[in-house]
Formats: sequence, structure tokens, C-alpha cells
Amino acid sequence: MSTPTETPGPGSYAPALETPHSPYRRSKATRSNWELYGWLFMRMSGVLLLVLVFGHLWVNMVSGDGINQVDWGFVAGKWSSPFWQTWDVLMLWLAQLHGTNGVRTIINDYAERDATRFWLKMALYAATAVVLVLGSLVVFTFDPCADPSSTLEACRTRS
Amino acid sequence: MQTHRYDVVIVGAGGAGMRAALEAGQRARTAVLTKLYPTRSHTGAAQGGMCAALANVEDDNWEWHTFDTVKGGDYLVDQDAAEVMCKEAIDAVLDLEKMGLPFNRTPEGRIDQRRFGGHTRNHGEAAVRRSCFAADRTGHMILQTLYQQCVKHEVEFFNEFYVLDLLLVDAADARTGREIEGLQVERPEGGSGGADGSAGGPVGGVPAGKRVAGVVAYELATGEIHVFQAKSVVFATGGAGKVYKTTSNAHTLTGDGMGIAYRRGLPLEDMEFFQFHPTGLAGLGILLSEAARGEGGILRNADGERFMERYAPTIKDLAPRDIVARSMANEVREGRGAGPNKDYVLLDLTHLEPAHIDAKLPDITEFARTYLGVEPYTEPVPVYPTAHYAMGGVPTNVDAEVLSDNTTVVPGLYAAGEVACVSVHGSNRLGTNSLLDINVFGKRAGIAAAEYANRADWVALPEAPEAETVEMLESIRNRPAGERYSAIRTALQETMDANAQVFRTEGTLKQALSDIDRLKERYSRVSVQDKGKRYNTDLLEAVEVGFLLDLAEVIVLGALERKESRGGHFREDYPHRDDVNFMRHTMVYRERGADGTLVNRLDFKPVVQTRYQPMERKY
Amino acid sequence: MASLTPTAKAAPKKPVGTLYRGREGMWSWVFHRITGVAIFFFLFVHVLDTATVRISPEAYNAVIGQYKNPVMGLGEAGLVGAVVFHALNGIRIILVDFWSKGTQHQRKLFWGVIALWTVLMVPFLVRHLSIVFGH
Amino acid sequence: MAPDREPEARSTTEGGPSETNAEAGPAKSAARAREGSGGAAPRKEPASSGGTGEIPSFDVTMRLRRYNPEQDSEPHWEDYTVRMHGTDRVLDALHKVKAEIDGTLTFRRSCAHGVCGSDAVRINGRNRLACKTLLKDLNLSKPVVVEPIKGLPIEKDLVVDMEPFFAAYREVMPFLITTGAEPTRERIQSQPDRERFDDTTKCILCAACTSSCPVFWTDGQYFGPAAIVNAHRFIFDSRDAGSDLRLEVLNDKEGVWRCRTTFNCSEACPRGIQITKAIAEVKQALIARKL
Ligand SMILES: Cc1cc2nc3c(=O)[nH]c(=O)nc-3n(C[C@H](O)[C@H](O)[C@H](O)COP(=O)(O)OP(=O)(O)OC[C@H]3O[C@@H](n4cnc5c(N)ncnc54)[C@H](O)[C@@H]3O)c2cc1C
Ligand code: HEM
Ligand code: SF4
Ligand code: F3S
Ligand code: FES
Repeated sequence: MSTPTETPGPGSYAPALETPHSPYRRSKATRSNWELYGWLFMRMSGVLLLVLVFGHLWVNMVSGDGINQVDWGFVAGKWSSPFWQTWDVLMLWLAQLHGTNGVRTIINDYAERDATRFWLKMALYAATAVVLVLGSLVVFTFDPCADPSSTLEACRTRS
Repeated sequence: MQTHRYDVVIVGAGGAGMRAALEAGQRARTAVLTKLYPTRSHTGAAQGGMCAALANVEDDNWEWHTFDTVKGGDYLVDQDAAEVMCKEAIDAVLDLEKMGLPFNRTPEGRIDQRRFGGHTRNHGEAAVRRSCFAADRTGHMILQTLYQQCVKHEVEFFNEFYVLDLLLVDAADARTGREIEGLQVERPEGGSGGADGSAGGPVGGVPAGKRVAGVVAYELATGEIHVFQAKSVVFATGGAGKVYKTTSNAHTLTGDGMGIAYRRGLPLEDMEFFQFHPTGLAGLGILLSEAARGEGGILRNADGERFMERYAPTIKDLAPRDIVARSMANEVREGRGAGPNKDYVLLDLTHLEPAHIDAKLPDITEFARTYLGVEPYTEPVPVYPTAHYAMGGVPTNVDAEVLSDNTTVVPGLYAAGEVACVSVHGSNRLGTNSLLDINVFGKRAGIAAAEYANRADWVALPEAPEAETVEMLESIRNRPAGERYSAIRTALQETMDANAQVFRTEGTLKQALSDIDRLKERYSRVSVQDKGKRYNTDLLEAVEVGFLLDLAEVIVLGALERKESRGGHFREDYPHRDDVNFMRHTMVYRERGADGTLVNRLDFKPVVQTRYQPMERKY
Repeated sequence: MASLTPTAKAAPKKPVGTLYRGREGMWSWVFHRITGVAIFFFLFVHVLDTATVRISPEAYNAVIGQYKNPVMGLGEAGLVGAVVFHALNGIRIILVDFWSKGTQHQRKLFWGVIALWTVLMVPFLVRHLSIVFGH
Repeated sequence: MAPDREPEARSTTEGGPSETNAEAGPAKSAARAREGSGGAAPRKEPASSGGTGEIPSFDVTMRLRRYNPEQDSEPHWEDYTVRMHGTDRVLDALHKVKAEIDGTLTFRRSCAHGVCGSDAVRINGRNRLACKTLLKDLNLSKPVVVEPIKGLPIEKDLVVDMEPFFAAYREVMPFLITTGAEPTRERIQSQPDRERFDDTTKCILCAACTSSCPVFWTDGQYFGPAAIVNAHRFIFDSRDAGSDLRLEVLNDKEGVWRCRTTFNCSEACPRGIQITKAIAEVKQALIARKL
């Protein structure tokens, strides 16, 4: 332990130290309901996702042959039905938006500087947009009869 | 050093300080200096309640309350002050309710009231429900509510600022004026730091005709000295329980305000009267409120006997504290104590419904569980008297103006709360009357201080106002090695517990006095290990021990001189009250004797009696 | 130790210290967060790989074929484990938020999540891993 | 002049009992934590029939996180061994270290029985009041680790800057707001209405909750549980007319919505306040009002 620096004598009392109190700052207050809606959305989408995701997992990974049954034909079979098309698109949107909002929260928590925060979120939103557009296009523009050897009901009537 | 200027400076942010701040802050530019964050003040520890004759649940009026206060204080109460307090009690409670204090409610939704020791209907007929409460957190709720109001009114706090000196100047010399820049007032000779290491003493006796110029404070965070110039100063620094070892008081209750005033030559009144609360957790001193008995708790000795039936046949366990504490100590002395060492008695709540205990006494039963591992639903709780409340203090009149002798007011200086002695508690404070005291006289002090500030002129600061404080601090800080204040403090507390507690005799008091003398001598060589500036609690604790030593000496001197037994002061060698010789307040002054040394001078002050003549005190 | 003048100190004002020893509530949140992020990244990849169905059946089958080796099989098991935990704990969170006794029983709810997770995962793993390693 | 200490009474441990976990939050070190989380599982003592005479004395090693802003460039750990008594609390051990070994040890305390809120510190990894934690309830075969609460700037040793904490408190308008004329007597409030907010009136502003909150640790912008508790105390007070204002404040992006229900606050609160429940009630009140 070393000696503290000069101990002031009477008269010349303690030179003013830099104040040890950190100035308290809160970034500007927000007055919108955005966080409230986000919070509610997480819960509502969560409940729906529970059904959608568990259904998805059951059909794809448990029933039938499990993971080994999944191939192009399996997908084509599912997406030839509007029911599964709707299911998957709904799941895609809810999961992606839910996940995006979740990751946004995490970025807000851990990114230290405002700039980092901003760019991470921009990247997040861009990725989200790509996934949503690409995913929706894939599901809706998918042609289950693209495989000429298809044996699907829908394709037979068409050819 | 920094200098600040405020109309009103309030020292202390407990109940009294903040109540004053709320009044002063709305009338004048006010600063509150406190060595603790306001919500850490010990008012928050008060549990039981605050009395006022609201008559919400049964017939009651303020005159009965006054009588109980006077009788409880063994007739040493200044009755004019007690009248003021009991009359204004009702508004004090209603004020707090309007500020938002969440009192417990009656089924009709009004403020609920319960019984408390010494509070009776119609001059002692039977116990009355007079205490307003919020579970057993009344003090907590008062402190929080007052702080909330201070936040609302944007009161300026200087947190963790230790006030170490009061700046008084001779009124005759005090050059005042709206324009004081450059004006300096001569400082009288001889006011330098005492050889005993304490702050500078007074100069040649009572500072008759003194005026307040401000205070000197030490900022804990930086070690910087701040001088606050003020037109009026309110002292609200609370009690001094740390002169004793077993105490319900906080570590920080070191009587700074009393000590500062005393060192500046102002008298201290009735310091020999210290209240020992009957039900401290045995061995620890942590308080179990009287509300425990108000709600039906019973004291029993080792044989399970309800011994209070012998000592106070009418109101038994709800007799005033001095009587109950003495009875308990007597049971233990006569060998009927419980426990392995037979050194405590038992507080029995086991006959109460657990739900009732939870609703009315949640916190204190929690203390028993946490600290002693006792389950109050099923087991009696070990208790023993604990040093609780200083009835004495800085003398004031009913307007909270500080007196420099029996009658002279120090213009601009006010005191309220436990630091002050108005004297509404006489020789023994009734439970719930202190929370009342801090609200009534805190408010009065705040108003009076602001009004004074608004009509008075500035008083110029003395030259180098901080010099004595700096010298005291630096002499402790710079002393390379020496006595540890912690050892001195422990020794002081032990001798006070052994010799100046519930039972006192000339012999024990003389022992205490000589111990204190020796400890003071050791204190003159005190040094600290922390030599730094930031958060140097080592240094400030050492300073606090200095105040404790001074106050202990005053307590013992007063007790030696008072050759009678009255209220909280019980002399085994003089076991009776002696109204002929001692129906008077004790005043102790510190003066510089002819040879330049500091001496204590004892004096007396008559008791104000209005309507109640002294009677024997029987319950 | 170097002597620093008070003004020159580069004091660590940042909070430092040991790891906070939170209990069920804190750890459930930690896992919820980790699983949430993991699923998020998987979803991203999963959408991209599924998009190959638009390129050609061969391309898709080639990609999906990658999933059918034992290593990926284990990864899939982990992913399902993460999804199931996240989903069940998500329900726990919702109960805590809206059920008046949820906060009171949060710890029991957590152990309920763990129990249910085990009940669901054991049969699934038996079946899934026997398929993955069976071929 | 160096403080005159007894050098044999202490040893300096570099690095500390477990790795520092600065801002990472528990997420990054979940696995590490499980192995490193030995220490003090509260040991349940049979309720002794009270009394203090029969409980023996024992030696306790206190491992304290020290930081002197005037000398140290960063905090470090030091061990002190003191002889303590059966009913002693962690605060008593700190006092003993300060009195007998090292007077420079700095910490806040006042009431010594859990009502003033001065001495919230982290004991064996959890926020506790030093004056309410009995040594005998800790595992004393290992050092008792005491460090400052997390998320507030450290000033010296166990002392942190409380200003951000109180600033957040002030922002929620923690005072009764009323409209209309003052009644002459008290306002009437039914017993159930009084009961409604009883729990949150117990707060002593000790900051144990806020400084245990993983969300508060991240950037210190979150209002924190204590501020919400004190807003709750008024929002649910039937006499108060300012709920809308307070709810508006807590609807902020740093408000209640940042709470991730980790329950650290509820576990830490020395007053046993059901903080997470109070936060949930505020969230529900906001939803009810906004939708
Ligand atoms: C455990 C307990 C229970 C009690 N229960 C009851 C009860 O039920 N009913 C009742 O009526 N009474 C009760 N009392 C008594 C009552 O609580 C106190 O007497 C009263 O609260 C004192 O208030 P105060 O404002 O004078 O001082 P405090 O609340 O003690 O405040 C003192 C203030 O002064 C400040 N201060 C001190 N020294 C300095 C300095 N040098 N510089 C700057 N600031 C300083 C402190 O920071 C603090 O803010 C109880 C007391 C105790 C200990
Ligand atoms: C299967 C059903 C699901 C349920 C019931 C569910 C539920 C929830 C809930 C309630 C939250 C909010 C937690 C909080 O506020 O503390 C949440 C957060 C989150 N979810 Fe989900 N979720 C599900 C699926 C998913 C999916 C598919 C993803 C990924 C795309 C995901 C990613 C996240 C993320 C990243 C968070 C943020 C975590 C945090 O802030 O700590 N979730 N989830
Ligand atoms: S809610 Fe509890 S932990 Fe938080 S500040 Fe208040 S008393 Fe302390
Ligand atoms: S610890 Fe923090 S996350 Fe919520 S439940 Fe408590 S405020
Ligand atoms: S010292 Fe008051 S809460 Fe611990």
C-alpha cells in the first residue's frame, strides 16, 4: 500500500476532487405504446406459435418416418394443400416477428453504444425483411408439380 | 472549501428535520444537511405509533393526553409545552394522513387507534386507544411520507454531509446587513480546538447575545469542507443512544447536534434522563415495540408469572416504560430471570392469534425470528431493557427556539426532535409521544426558522469559519499512530451500561465519571488508519466518539447531582422522588475556567406547571 | 501498487464482481434467452435452406440430405429441446404475467416446465435418435 | 503513512473467488456459474429457545472486495479472519474487521436491524442486508464473500453511488397526488382499499432489488424494480389521483416492459415485498388502461 497523496493542512483544505458522483442521465423519455404492444405481441404470438411449432415438429419429425421422410416430395405434398400453406406462412411470420422483437430486446440490453445499437438493429430488420419476403414467396409461388415424376393428385389433373 | 448561502439550513433529515423542511422550504430558500440519506434516518425504526386524541374509536380529548404526558414524565414536564403538543397532535396526524401516510383503518375507514403504555382515559381510569399507527411500521411510514413530500416540493438535500460545527457570533459585534461581502467579524479569542482533541470550546461562558451565522459541514464523498451561511439554522439531529452498549438506536445516533451545541457553550437540559425501553431483544437491544404489549403481549418471569401485576396492578404490562423496565431489571436481579444465565424475562405472545400477530405486529415478530431464532407464535421472546431515548437535549421554548440559558433565545437557532428538550417528556417519555414531538415541533421549527429568516438580516461569517473544524479533523487524521476510537467507544459503552443504566448509585456514577475521564484522556491521542479524503468513515466515526464522550459525561454529571429517583432516572441510594429539592430541570454548560481549562457548570431551570400539581405516580 | 493521484484515476466505475447467484427465475430467463436466440438463427438458416425447393427438387434434396447424418441428427435433437423449453417456459412466463397466483408459484412452474420438458423429450429422443442412427 | 495494520491477519487473493462477470450478464456464463456456485446454501438451524449464552464463538474468514479510489486502479479481494459470536451478523463481522484489523474498510450502515436500507451488499453472490444476514446461516467452511451491489458505480470498498437509484425513484412521482379540496378530517379509506397496496409500502429504498436485476445491470437505464414498487404503492392507493401520470412514466421504453420476470428482485428484497407481482400488476393496469 502506498501513501495517499498529500494530506492537506489546516487552511488549505482538501482541494476539490473531481466529483465522485456520476451524472445521472436517462436517454430521452419515450411516450408511445410501442413497448406495450411489443410485449403483448410476444405473448399472443407465443401462444399461437406453441400450436404452430409443435404441429410442425410433430408432422415433420415425429409422425410417419420422422426426419428421414423429409424430401422435396414431402414438402410438395404438404404445400399442395392451402391448409399447410397457410399454417407455414403464419408460422413463418409469427416466428420471425416474435424472434426479431426478442432479438431487438437483447440488442437494446447489451449493445453499449448508440451507434452499435443502431447498426445491429438495422441488420436485424434487413434480415427479417429478407426472410419474410423470401419465405412467403417460396411458399406461395411454389409449384408442387415442378418434379415431372410427381405422383400428386393435383399434378395428375393438370397434366 | 466551499461556501453556500441559504436562508434556512436544517441539520438532519429524520422526521423532525424533514417536517421542518416542508414548512421552511415553502417559505424561504432552504437546504437540508444530513449525514445519512434521509430515508436512512432512525425515525424509520419507530414502530408502535403516534398518539393523538382523535377519538376515532373511543372517547378521548387532548387534555387527558396532556395529563398522561405530564404524569408519564413524572411531573418534570413543562406543561405549557405538553399542552401545545397534545393540542396540535390531532392536526399533526391529519396532516400526515393528507400527505398520504397509509394509516391502518377502522371498519368505517377512519384512522385506527390502539392502546399504548401510559395513555389513559379520564386521568388514569383505564387504558385508552389513542395511538395512530401503520402496522408496526409507523415511523417507517412517517419517514417515507415526509421524504415523498420533500421530493414533491423539491427540497434541496445535501446527503452525507456531516455538520461538525455551529457558527455563532456575538450579537453585539455581529455586523449585519444585506450587503456583507468583504465584511468580516472579529472572532473572539481563545476559541481554538480543545486540548482534548474535541472541537473548539466556547469562549468564556454562556454566549449571551449570540447569533447564528451558519454551520460547517464535511462532505463524506470528497472530504471537502463546506461552510453554509444561513440566517436561521434548525438542529434536528436525533438522539445519542450510542453512549450505551445495549441500545435500540442506530450506529449513527451519536448525539452530534447535542455535542456541537454543548461545545459552543449552549446548555444541555435534563441529560440524566435516558429512557430504557423494556422490550429490547435480549443481548441485542433491537426493539420490540410496546405495541406488542398494546396488542395483548404479556411479560413473564422464569416461573411464568405475570410479574407486572405486582408492580402496576391497574395497567400492568402497559405501565410507562421506566416502571416496566425497572420491574424487569428487578426480576432479573432477584433471580427470577429466564434463560441459561437468568438474565432476561419473556415477552409472551403465544396466546394471540397468529393472524392477529401478522396483521398488527409483522415486523417485530420477524425480528425475533431473524435475530434470535424464536417463533413468537409458539415461544415467548427473550427481552431485556435497552437504551432507547434521550429525554434531554438542547433546551428550546415552544417555538423551537434554542435557549442559551433559562430564558435567553439564540436568534436564528432552532432545534426539534430528539436532539431538543422542550421539555414535553420530562423525566420519562410516553410511547408514541416522540413521533408526535418531531411532527409538532418539527413543523413549528420550520415555520419559525423561515419567518425569522424572512425578517432578519444576514450575519457575516466569522473569519476562517472552518478553521476549528479543520484543525480538529486534521489533528486526528494526521496523528501517525495512537488510540483506536473503536476501543474507546467500546469501553465507554460498557461503563455506561454497567454504571449509568436502569439502576444508578453514587458509587456507580462516580465509577463511570472516572472511566470517562480516562477515556477522554485516551481520546486526546486518537488516530485513524484511513488518511484519505473519500468516504473516510474512519475519521468521522472518530469524531462521533468525541461527541459520545462529551455527552456521556453530561449524562453522568446530571445523574450524580440528581439525588432522587424520578422517571427514567433511578438512584438506588435515593429511591424516592424529591419534589422539594429536585422539581427542576438540570442544565449543564461547558465553560472555560479561570485557568483556561474546560469545566462543566451545573445549573437548574424551573419546571413550568400550569394545571397539574405533582402527585404520586401510581398505575 | 502504483500510487495514483486522485484526479488521474482511471477508476473502474463499471460494476464488477462475482457472478450473481440468482435462482430458478434468473436461470429460466437465461435459458429462455439463449434458446430464443438459437431458434432465431436456426429459423434464418431454415428459411434459406427451404427456399431451395424453388430452385429444383434436386437442389432441395441435396440440402435436406445434409440434415440426415447423425451429427445433424444430434443438432436437430438439440434444436427441438431448445424449442420445447422455450415454448414451455414461454407459457410459464405468460402465466406469471397474467395468472394472479403465477408469481407466487413461479418456482414450481419452473420445475413443472423442466418435468414436462423431460416427459416430452425422452420419447421424442428415443424415436428421433433411433431413426437417425437406425438407417 | 501507511495504515498500521497487522499484516498476518490478511492475505491478498488475486483474481477473486470466481471470475468477474462484468457486463456479460448471466447469459454468457450460465455454465460457468453452475460449477462455481458453491458457497453458502442457507443452513437451517433448529430454532434455539432463544438466549445468547449458549451459542459458541467461531472464526470466520471474510473475503471482501476492496477498492480505494485514491490508491487502487481497480478493485481487488482481501481476506480477513475474525472471531465471531453465535448471533452475530455479517455487519458485525464488517465492524470487527474495521475496528480490529483495517480501519480503512468503508461501508454504509445505520440501524443495524434491517429497517434503514443502508447496507445492501452482495453476500456470497446474492444481494442481502449485511445486518440481517446471520453468520451462522452461512457456510463458514468457506470465506464469506462480500462485495458491493452491482450496477451502480463503486465509490469505495462496499460503498456505491446511490444517486442513479434515487433519481429513478424520483421520476415515478412517489408522492400522493390529489384533486379537489382538502377534507377537514382524514380521507376515508376502507380496510380492503388500505390492504390493496400494503405490501409495497414496506420498501426501505435499499436498492437490493434494483441492483440484483439483470436488466438493470445491462445499461442502468431501466427504472428498476424499486422505482416500480414505489409507483405501485401510489397507483393502487384509493386516495391517489395521479395514477395516469405514473403509468405514463412506466410505459416508457425503460419502464415496466423491460422487466423479464427474472425474480431476482423478489428474492433479494429484505422486506419480503412481492416485487415481481407488483410489477405484473402495474403491467396489467397499463394494458387495461391502454386497450
Ligand atoms: C427502535 C425505535 C422505536 C421507536 N418507536 C417509537 C414509537 O413507536 N413512537 C414514538 O413516538 N417514538 C418512537 N421512537 C422514538 C422516535 O422514533 C425518535 O425519537 C424520533 O424518530 C427521532 O426523530 P428525529 O427526527 O429527531 O431524529 P432521527 O430520525 O434520528 O434523524 C436524525 C437525523 O439527523 C441527521 N444527523 C445526525 N447527526 C448529523 C450531523 N452531524 N450532521 C448532519 N446530519 C446529522 C441524520 O442523518 C438524520 O437524518 C422509537 C425509537 C427507536 C429507536
Ligand atoms: C414455440 C412457442 C413460443 C413461445 C410460447 C414463446 C414465448 C415467448 C415469450 C412469452 C417471450 C417473452 C419473454 C419475456 O418477455 O420475458 C419470448 C421471448 C423470445 N422468444 Fe419466444 N416463444 C416461442 C417461440 C419462439 C421462436 C420460434 C423464436 C425464434 C424465432 C423465439 C424467440 C424468442 C426470443 C429471441 C425472445 C426474447 C428473449 C428475451 O428477451 O430474453 N421464440 N418467447
Ligand atoms: S423493494 Fe425491497 S429490495 Fe427494493 S429497495 Fe425496496 S426494500 Fe429494498
Ligand atoms: S429482477 Fe428485474 S427483470 Fe423484473 S422481476 Fe425483477 S425487475
Ligand atoms: S443497517 Fe439499516 S438496514 Fe442494515
